[in-house]
Amino acid sequence: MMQALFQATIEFLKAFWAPLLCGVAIVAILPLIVGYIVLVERKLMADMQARLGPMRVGPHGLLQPIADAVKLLIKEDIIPDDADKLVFWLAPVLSVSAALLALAGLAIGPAFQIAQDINIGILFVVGVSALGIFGIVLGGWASNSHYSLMGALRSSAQLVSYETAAGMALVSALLFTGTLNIKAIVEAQSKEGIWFVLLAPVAFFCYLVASIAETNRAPFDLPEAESELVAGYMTEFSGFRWSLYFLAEYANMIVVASVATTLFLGGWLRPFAHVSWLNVLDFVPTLLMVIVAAYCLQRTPKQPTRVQQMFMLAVAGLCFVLGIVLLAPVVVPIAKPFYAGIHGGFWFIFKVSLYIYFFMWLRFTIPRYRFDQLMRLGWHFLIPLSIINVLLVGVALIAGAYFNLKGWGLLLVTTPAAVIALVVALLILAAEKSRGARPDQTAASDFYAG
Amino acid sequence: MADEPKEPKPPQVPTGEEPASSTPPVSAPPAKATDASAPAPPPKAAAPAPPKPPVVLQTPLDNELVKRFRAKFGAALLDATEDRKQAILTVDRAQLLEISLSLRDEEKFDMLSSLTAVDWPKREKRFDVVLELYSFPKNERLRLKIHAADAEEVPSVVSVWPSANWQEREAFDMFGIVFSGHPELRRILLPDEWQGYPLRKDYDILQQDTAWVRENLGIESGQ
Amino acid sequence: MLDRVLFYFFAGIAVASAVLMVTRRNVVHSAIFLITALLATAGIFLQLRAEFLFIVQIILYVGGIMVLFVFVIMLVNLDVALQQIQFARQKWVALLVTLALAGQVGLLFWSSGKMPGQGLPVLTATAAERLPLNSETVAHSLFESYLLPFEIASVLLLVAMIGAVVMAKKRT
Amino acid sequence: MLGADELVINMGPQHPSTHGVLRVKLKLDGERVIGSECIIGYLHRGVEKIAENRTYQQFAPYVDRMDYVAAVSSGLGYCEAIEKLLIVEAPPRARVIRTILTELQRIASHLLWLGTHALDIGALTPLFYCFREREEILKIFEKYCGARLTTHAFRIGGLQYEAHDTFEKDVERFCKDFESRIVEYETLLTQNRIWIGRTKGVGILTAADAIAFGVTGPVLRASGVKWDIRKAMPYAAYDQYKFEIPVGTTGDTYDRYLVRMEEMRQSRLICLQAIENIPTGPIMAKVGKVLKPPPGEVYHAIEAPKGEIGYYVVSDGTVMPYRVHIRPPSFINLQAFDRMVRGHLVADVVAIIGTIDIVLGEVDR
Repeated sequence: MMQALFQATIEFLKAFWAPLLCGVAIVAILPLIVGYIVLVERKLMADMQARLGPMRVGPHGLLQPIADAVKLLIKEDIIPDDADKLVFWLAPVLSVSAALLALAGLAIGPAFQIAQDINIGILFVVGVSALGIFGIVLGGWASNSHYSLMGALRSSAQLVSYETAAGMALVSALLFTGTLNIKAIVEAQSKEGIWFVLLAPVAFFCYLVASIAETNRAPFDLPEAESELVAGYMTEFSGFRWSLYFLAEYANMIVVASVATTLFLGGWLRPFAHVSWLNVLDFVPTLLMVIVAAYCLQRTPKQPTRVQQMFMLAVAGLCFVLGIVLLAPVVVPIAKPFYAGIHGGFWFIFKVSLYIYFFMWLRFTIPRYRFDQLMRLGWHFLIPLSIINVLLVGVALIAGAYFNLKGWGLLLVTTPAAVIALVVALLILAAEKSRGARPDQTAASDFYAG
Repeated sequence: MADEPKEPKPPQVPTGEEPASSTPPVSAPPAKATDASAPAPPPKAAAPAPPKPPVVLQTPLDNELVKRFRAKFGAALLDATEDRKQAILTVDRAQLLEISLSLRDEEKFDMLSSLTAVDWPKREKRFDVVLELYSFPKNERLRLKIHAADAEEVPSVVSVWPSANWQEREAFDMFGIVFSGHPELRRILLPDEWQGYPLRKDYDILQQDTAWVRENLGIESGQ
Repeated sequence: MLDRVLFYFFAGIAVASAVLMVTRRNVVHSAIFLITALLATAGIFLQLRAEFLFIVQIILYVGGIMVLFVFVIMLVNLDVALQQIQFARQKWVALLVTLALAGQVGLLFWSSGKMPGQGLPVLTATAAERLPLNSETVAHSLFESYLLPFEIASVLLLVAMIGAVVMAKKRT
Repeated sequence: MLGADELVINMGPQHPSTHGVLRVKLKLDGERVIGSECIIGYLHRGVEKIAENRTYQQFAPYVDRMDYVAAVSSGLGYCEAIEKLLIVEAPPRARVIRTILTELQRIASHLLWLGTHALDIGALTPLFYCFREREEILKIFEKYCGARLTTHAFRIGGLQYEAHDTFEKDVERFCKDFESRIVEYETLLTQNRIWIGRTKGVGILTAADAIAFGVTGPVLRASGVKWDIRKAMPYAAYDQYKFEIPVGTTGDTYDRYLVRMEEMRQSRLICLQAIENIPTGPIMAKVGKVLKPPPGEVYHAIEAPKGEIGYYVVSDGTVMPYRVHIRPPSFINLQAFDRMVRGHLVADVVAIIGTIDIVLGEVDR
């Protein structure tokens, strides 16, 4: 028996050593990445709000995430007296593991994917990341607090509602590829020479809105609306448990941004990947890195202490090295084979960052929806629109096949479809407006029912 | 002070503007006060403002509104004076509700700005309940006073001016004046278990403090 | 070998959590164990290289139905549910049904290979890389071989959905 | 738990958006409010009792601690009330400087309100913009009297300090900048669909209700009652300046927002008019070192940023007031909260608390 088990373990390790290693790497590195995303968010927020943001820990606050992580780890771990201990313990773990598991399905470049070539790629990512909702619901319930429970209920109602819209938006894009495999999806965009965001703009819009709602970001951050429900389902969590939720939230952001990038924004493809006269675009990554490095160098003498100056120099150096690495595959013939991997990774991360930047930008700019407004937006606007869009895209594809259109030519049929969807959207909005004109005190009362 | 010049705009002003506005320099109150001292006999010996002869600030009030009220309520209107050109009506406690209704509906004093009380422990009826009314159509204020002894209940005016609700609770909280007919007369600013009524003149704050310290900190005195 | 270990691993979890689900007093705990059982079943699907079934199991049962379950559980008052006696009067009925089911499954196993066309079909394993693509296979069988039953099922679901909406509307 | 008929939820006294230590007990049906009760007094310091044990001058700084975000306005009300009691009048120069500082304080108070109100509704950024401008006002205060928040800027009878050399220039520069800054806030909020959705039709208070509840200030004006003590019974130097009283129509949260935005503009205009011609002369009327007002009583109210702040002062001829009653606008306005909140959702509760613009220091005193 023991020998059999041992043998099985060896077999398992032999077959799966690479994904396992990647998994460990994800779990180890992701918190760091999330920490720096938070720092970037705070810096952006500060910039938009006419202030500086974190400046104390490290030059320009660059070590702030580490300080925060240490603080969270050594904080007192409080479990409320009447809480359901087991569930309280389980909930954050569920949340974070679902988010991390979903990351496994993503392809950061043609070379980097943990769950290689699974046939159900995009479904896997979407389905597994949706499991994180249990962490929220159970956490809210286990805290035994009204605020938490209301936050949890809001959250689950919101997630279930917007998942429908997001799924429908995904279907619209999947119609173009005919496969669920993530690599195949990107390759389809490469083959067509056009990103699906141009072919299915309405679907992209629907997914964008739904993904913000799914990750509980402003203006849909009701579950944790701090002005009403204190911190929603996280109210009673503190220290490390709380940071797990935090981690899950940002990991989820990465997941939805990656899905959108893969499906709509051409994944790891460079813009105009097959237009040879635009190959100069290959120098853009290097240029970006060099600019960042130059900025850091320029700031170095202004740092108050020697340590900070050294740190700034180190950052500049790192950026410079990255720039060289990005430059190498373009100019050095020997490094050519690494082109797809390195530049693919760069473009993918670049697009994901833009998507997340958009999230942050929204958060600092607009107020929060009220819960009934949010539900109405989901059920009365987004879901009908995305369903109609699926139909229209389907019709457009049939027409495209009939006229034998390819690539940019498909725009001839998809643009009218998008225009019709737009008209439908405006009609829905107008209808909503006339509905909203009368005070609907009753309509909102059963919004938990969806 | 500067708000007085604008007040006599409406002609039917019932507050004590008439004697004041007949004197020419409206914007110089010290001079005006000496003028006002001439026609009226001094009801009380006022503490003198340093360089000047005794000033009389409280004069009897006799205008349209007071006349109408005299006719309507008779003896219920105990006193009508004005102090520094602000009209004060002292009315009978028992008829407060009727007078309030009449003030609100007929005299258009539609807002109750403030309701409070003053404690005069040496008087027979120790409390003054003071209502500060304002009329939007006439743009004038009127002060209504009711005398009440320690155990006497004052009719609540919440039914007339809902804004009296919390203010009566506050008066109850601070003075222990019971307003009969108030929907929920509980302490509002102080904790429910508080002892005594702090704004009474005989309320010894030190004693309360010492008691609290003894009870909660277990030591003899905090002072 | 690995397959077998994985199978027993998932099966063990599934059975254990199914038992725990029935015996827990706290409804939310039961729900959690039900989720675990469903996830373990999904794991078995994956181990059988039925990826599509695996993800459908997760999306539909775990991500869809169980969320609504938990949702409803939170809306009802838990204290009332705790006071009610479990296994109210159906103990013997349940036992009977379980025995009957066990007998049936036993018969199935016993008859395998004894008679042609009866019992469990014995399949020969195909190498993983030569398996047909999962979702495509499911799609073909659903939309070609079994189109009519599929459509009937969809209509049935649609009717159920409309019925639910009508019932919910009537109440308010 | 939510399926039950009623759910009582406790908001505060430690809650991020009850603006201090307000505690609200909400009776909910689902997320809809069917009843509310405000529990106040957590910040009660017995200001009125303190007043009876301090001289008139000694008590003046205490009123700054009531509405600590609009201390100048409370101080002006108190000083003018005592001046009325003493029958003295501040010299013209003092009155004009008082007007300028009070209007700046109104802008500062409204800015704080706007920032926190927007934050309650989920807009993070306006708060920082508002604080940026508020900082400029506080700097002017600091230059004038050395304090930023609880300024104690005025004295009974006039002013303690002469305006500093750059006073006019500072105020003028602020007013010039502020014009475009208001536009900045408005681009973020006024036409924003979500903002409108969150504020329009929320917390409606009709004019009749507003008067009955004794509500004053911007809340009353948003309900359509054109009443402002600065116009109705001018004090300080308000009768010398031209300004409009903005009024709303429906009395909902959006109207209150618009009214306050317009009020800031008007205050800016008043400041600009006032600095153009500050009269010269003394800044202090002739009042003795020891104030012994003649016996009697006086009620004096001014238009504070939050509404009518009134002082009812009774003198018995001694150096200490016999009784000081303060009519705090926040306290009275908060009474209308229950009327405004019924039938709305929990999310609206914070919007409504924000829109009444309360300061708990003033509610509890």
